[in-house]
Amino acid sequence: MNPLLPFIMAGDPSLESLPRLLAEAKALGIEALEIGLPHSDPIADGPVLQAAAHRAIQRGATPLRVLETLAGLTESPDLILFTYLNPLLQIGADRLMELLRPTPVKALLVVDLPDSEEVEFEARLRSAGYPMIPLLSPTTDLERAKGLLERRPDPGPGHPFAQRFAYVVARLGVTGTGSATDLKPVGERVAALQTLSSRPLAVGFGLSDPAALGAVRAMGATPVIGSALVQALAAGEGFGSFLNPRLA
Amino acid sequence: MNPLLPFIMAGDPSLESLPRLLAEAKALGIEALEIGLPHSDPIADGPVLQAAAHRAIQRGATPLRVLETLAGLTESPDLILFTYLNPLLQIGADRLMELLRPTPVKALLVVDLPDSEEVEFEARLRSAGYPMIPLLSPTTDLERAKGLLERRPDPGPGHPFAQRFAYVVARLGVTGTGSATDLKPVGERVAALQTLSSRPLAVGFGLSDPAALGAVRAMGATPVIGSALVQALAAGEGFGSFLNPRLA
Amino acid sequence: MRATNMNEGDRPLASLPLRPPRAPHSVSGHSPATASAFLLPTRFGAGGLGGCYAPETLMQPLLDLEEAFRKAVEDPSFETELKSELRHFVGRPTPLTSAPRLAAKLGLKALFLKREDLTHTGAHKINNAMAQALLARRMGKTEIIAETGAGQHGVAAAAACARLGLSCTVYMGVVDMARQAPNVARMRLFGTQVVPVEAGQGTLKEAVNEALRAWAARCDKAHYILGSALGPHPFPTLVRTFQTVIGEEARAQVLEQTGALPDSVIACAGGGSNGLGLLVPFLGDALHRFAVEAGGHGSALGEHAARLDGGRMGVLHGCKTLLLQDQHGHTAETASISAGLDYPALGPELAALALDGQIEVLRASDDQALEAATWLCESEGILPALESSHALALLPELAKRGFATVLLGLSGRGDKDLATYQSKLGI
Amino acid sequence: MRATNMNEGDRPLASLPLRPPRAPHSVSGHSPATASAFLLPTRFGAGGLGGCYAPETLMQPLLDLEEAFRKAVEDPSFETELKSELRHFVGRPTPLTSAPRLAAKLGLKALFLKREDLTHTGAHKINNAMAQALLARRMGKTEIIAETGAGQHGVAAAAACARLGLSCTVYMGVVDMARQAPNVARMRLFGTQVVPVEAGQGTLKEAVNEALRAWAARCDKAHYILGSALGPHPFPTLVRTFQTVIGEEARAQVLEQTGALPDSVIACAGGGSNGLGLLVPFLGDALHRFAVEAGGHGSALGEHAARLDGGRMGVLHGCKTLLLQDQHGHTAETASISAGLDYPALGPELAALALDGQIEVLRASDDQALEAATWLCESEGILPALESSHALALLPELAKRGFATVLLGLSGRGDKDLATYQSKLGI
Ligand SMILES: Cc1ncc(COP(=O)(O)O)c(C=O)c1O
Ligand SMILES: Cc1ncc(COP(=O)(O)O)c(C=O)c1O
Repeated sequence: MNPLLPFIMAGDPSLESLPRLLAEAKALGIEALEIGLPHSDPIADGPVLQAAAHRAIQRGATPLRVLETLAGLTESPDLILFTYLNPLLQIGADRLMELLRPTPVKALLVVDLPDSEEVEFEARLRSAGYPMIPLLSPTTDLERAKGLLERRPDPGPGHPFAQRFAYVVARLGVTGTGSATDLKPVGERVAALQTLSSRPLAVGFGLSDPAALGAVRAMGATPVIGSALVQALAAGEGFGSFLNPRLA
Repeated sequence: MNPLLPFIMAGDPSLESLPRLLAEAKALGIEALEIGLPHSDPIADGPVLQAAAHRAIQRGATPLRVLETLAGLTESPDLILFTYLNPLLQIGADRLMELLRPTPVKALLVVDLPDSEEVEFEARLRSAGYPMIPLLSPTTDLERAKGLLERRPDPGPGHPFAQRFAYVVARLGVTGTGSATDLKPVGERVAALQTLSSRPLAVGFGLSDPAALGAVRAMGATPVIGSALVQALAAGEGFGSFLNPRLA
Repeated sequence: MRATNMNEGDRPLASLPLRPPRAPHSVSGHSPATASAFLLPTRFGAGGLGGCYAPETLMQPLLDLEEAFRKAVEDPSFETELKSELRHFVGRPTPLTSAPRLAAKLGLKALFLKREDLTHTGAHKINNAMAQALLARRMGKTEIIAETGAGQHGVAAAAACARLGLSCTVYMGVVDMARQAPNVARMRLFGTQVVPVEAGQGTLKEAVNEALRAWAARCDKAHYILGSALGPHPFPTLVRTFQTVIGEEARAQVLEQTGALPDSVIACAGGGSNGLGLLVPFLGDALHRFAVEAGGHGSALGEHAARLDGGRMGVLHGCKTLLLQDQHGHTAETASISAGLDYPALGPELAALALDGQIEVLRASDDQALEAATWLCESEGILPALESSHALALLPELAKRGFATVLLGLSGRGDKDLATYQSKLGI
Repeated sequence: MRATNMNEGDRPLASLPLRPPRAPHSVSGHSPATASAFLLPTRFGAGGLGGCYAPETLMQPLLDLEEAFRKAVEDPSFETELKSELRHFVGRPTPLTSAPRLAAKLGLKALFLKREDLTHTGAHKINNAMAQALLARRMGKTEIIAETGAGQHGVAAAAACARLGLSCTVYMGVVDMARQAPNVARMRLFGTQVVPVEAGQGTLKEAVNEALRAWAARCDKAHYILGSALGPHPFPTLVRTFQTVIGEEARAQVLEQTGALPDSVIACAGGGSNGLGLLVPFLGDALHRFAVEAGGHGSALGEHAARLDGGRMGVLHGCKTLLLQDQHGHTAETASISAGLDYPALGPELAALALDGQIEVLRASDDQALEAATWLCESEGILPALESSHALALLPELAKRGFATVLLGLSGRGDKDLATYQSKLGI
């Protein structure tokens, strides 16, 4: 089981440091990593990721420059491009596939794209090897979850974690460290989902301290660490020094 | 024919100087004089008399103190008490008659009392020797003027000018010097009124320079000089020095 | 969902209860008919309040006005004109809003608000201003003069004049201009000249003084649109006649909504135009009628505008009525947080009805009015004018006295008072 | 004068044209019915605009909302409730005012103003806010979240919440809070918490971002009352459905007053709620329909909010529509003197109608809007909201093009904009 799924914001602290960060992650044994594409209107993000996106945009981290920076990188975990839909739509499916091909991106997590809305766009990306990661939230009942998991299916054990997992949102609201999340409900949710499929699950939103990460691992799921990591990196802390104590 | 009907505001410049002013007026040969009772809301007065009333009130020139100051004065022209109704109503007809008896007041000019409104009050004052002076304005047509003159009748040649005259307002608006009043319309008005009765007429509102006063005299009427005189007195000019050149 | 027809055009026509004052308080021994050239009663009640205490210059204009008024109300084309403006421009009929949450909070069974705050320009003043502007146009007048306190009458007159193409000058005390600044801006946007009146305490009384003076100077061309049920005859009758549309509507509405009359009806009273407008149509009914004056910040002369207890009979601005005055017959200073109630004289018809026991007059203090405004805001989502808040402030008293169903005249909206509410309530 | 009966109670009941989007622009190939759990059409026009681009957390709340909406509009008791509030609280029907002096000035034969400025709280926003608040109450929600730009939707939501006893939080950009300060005070008086949004340019877009985030955190207890015809399905349909009462009334009124339809109908468009509300009921008619966007102070990106020419298809705030954006798909800055039009996306249904040739979209600059406001003030005595002034500003263009009878949606009153009018017009 993948012990940790870190999230970083592309371009924060800087685009230049991104290749080094990714290499460091790989060296730490990180299998997959979510990389956020900074957006002007991150409606699902809390203050930490809003601010990180804002800084990154100010420093010129446009979608194209981010993808260019990723092109050709080999020393990197598998990447999940965490993004809002509009920048992808503006690039267009064809060009996007071209841009993704030379990068370590293995899947997309498009926060504001339900599987019903851009069926053709999504299908083309999927057949080009870029599946969309399903998101399940506390408001998603099991019935609905089943449909979501079916319509964004697990490509199967032959595929890397980055393309297989479903993202389970631990609490209502937006990304962010916030106050300590009560993990009991998400624990029950994870258990229920595990009866539905054997697909790997990641749990995110509000996780930061090692105890919480451990609790998620105890559920048999991969904890996501996002805002806390971004905040630490922005504060100048080293990637390894922050992640090491949280790696199981 | 009475050549001039001056108006002064009781209490302005001061109540103390009032007896001296009246004596001076008498010495100048002034037969009758309008004396204004300072009121809080002088709706028929322009800025000069408003300000004079305000100053007088500030200095304590209440109706009672004014009447007390006038009591017993013998060196004075006949006085016409120029006033608004409310202070008289508050004093009441009985008390008012008592207060007036020792003064040189011979008649009342109550700016806001049409003859229809306080018939009993007015009748009692009239029978006590205090008739109300009728006012005729540019908006009073001849028909109405006739009625007004009848309902506030001339007591007859045996009576002093102060009790006999009717006041012809020379122009629309309120008291005040203002711009030079065109005297042609009021001349026609005076001529027409002179065909109705032989009662003395005074013409006022907006008169100040000797030429205008002379023009009124040429109509066979008595010019009233009010705001200009009050302004001169307030500016420290002597009563005689201001009136002398205007006394025909 | 059934598609029934929501169509303003189908609303029944407005009734304009344009009729002379009611018999019980219309005749007075003080004013022998022989002496007055007026044809309508000029006096109210047993005490003969009202009258026409005007300088001679204004007498013929007042006689002309009465004649024009009498003719207009007999003329179906005036009715048509006025109804059309009231409906299509002013927004009449205004709703009668049931306020269940506020009623419950205050221990009442039911509370109904007559929503003059929803009229164009935001207060009942427009009913009268538009009617008089139409009258002025019929009289061939091209200029309008008006006074204003809260600015609502000034804004209403300014709007009516812009609408009819009449030029308009409004006199307003400098203190009122400061505390009702939004209304000054609104008048100016409507092309009206607002003349600051510095005299005295710089409030409504001085504005009326100055408007009367201006009218005397321009009465050949100008009509004076007086904004409350005060001044010399025929103004009190005119204004009241044009405002009873409030009560006529409200009475029909409450009957229609509940099948019964309320046990009490209440309105605030400055000069008395909205008070009479609401209450007069209920005079024949077996219910309690209340008017609320400004209690200001104290009970000494000068600290309030409560004329019933604080005033004596006197004459100001052309009429005889209850007047706050000193022992010399000089008008007293007044104080109220609400510019529209900050006036030393109670309108003569309202004063007469009070003295004759037809309407009970109470007072609410500045602080009570402020608090009452928050009740209505928080319980019903309606921001009342400070004037109207004085009526709201008496609701607990009515509940205490056992009244259960109350109809309240919400004379205007509180947008003009936002600065006061903000500073006094710390919003 | 005949005493006919002026009685609000006799007014015909409001029709609530609560029906799904019209066939011509309701079906889209982009959204296979199989994938969506929604039952109402989620897309508009040939281009398939709209949709539901929402984070998963909000999907179930949106599904629940659609279901509640569908049930409510089928439920006569909801119709009764809503009609009652619209009539007795909001003040519907609003008048249709003929503006003959302004028409003459601008060379039109006739001009009719649909007077949403006369609604309670002063703009059309209350139609939707009250309807959604009632819906929220039916859904058992106790908290309301809303965004606001001009503050009119915020005030409307605050009023509706106070009236129904719901707690309310409104998100508002700090720039908008400054330029629409009176509305901030009004919301607070109604007991609403106003949360300043500092992000970005501090206007409506950021307020929506923050409201969506707040809703995601509280969607178990809170309903989000979106204030314009935008956002994820079902909001555009919901808001538009609750606003077509404007055009339904106006259409019946103009027919009743003139016996004919006008040759053109025009409204301003921020998100598009008043535009759709007025124009949709005229879609089947042979006349010209116009919507007016904010031309701001220039034609470069960032200097205006004119999405039709300036925008490209994109997704913001849950829907696909014409969007002002840079080449990276980042939302562009916008500029307009009117907070209510200062938004980078045209509502999807309005954009679809524009692209499909049903509605012509024009723009008016800040300066044109300011000047147009003075026309209405001076010619008719009505102070328009800055938003509505944008529609007024295009009247000379319509006259030039040969249109003679125009019906204009006066979406709100200008009291909130007094400070801007004063400083820009030097009043
Ligand atoms: C909203 C409102 N209510 C009441 C009043 C008081 O006047 P009246 O007693 O004539 O109704 C005013 C006066 O300006 C006002 O603006
Ligand atoms: C008065 C007024 N008109 C128009 C608008 C624009 O919104 P919409 O396009 O949704 O009607 C607003 C928005 O706040 C407004 O307040």
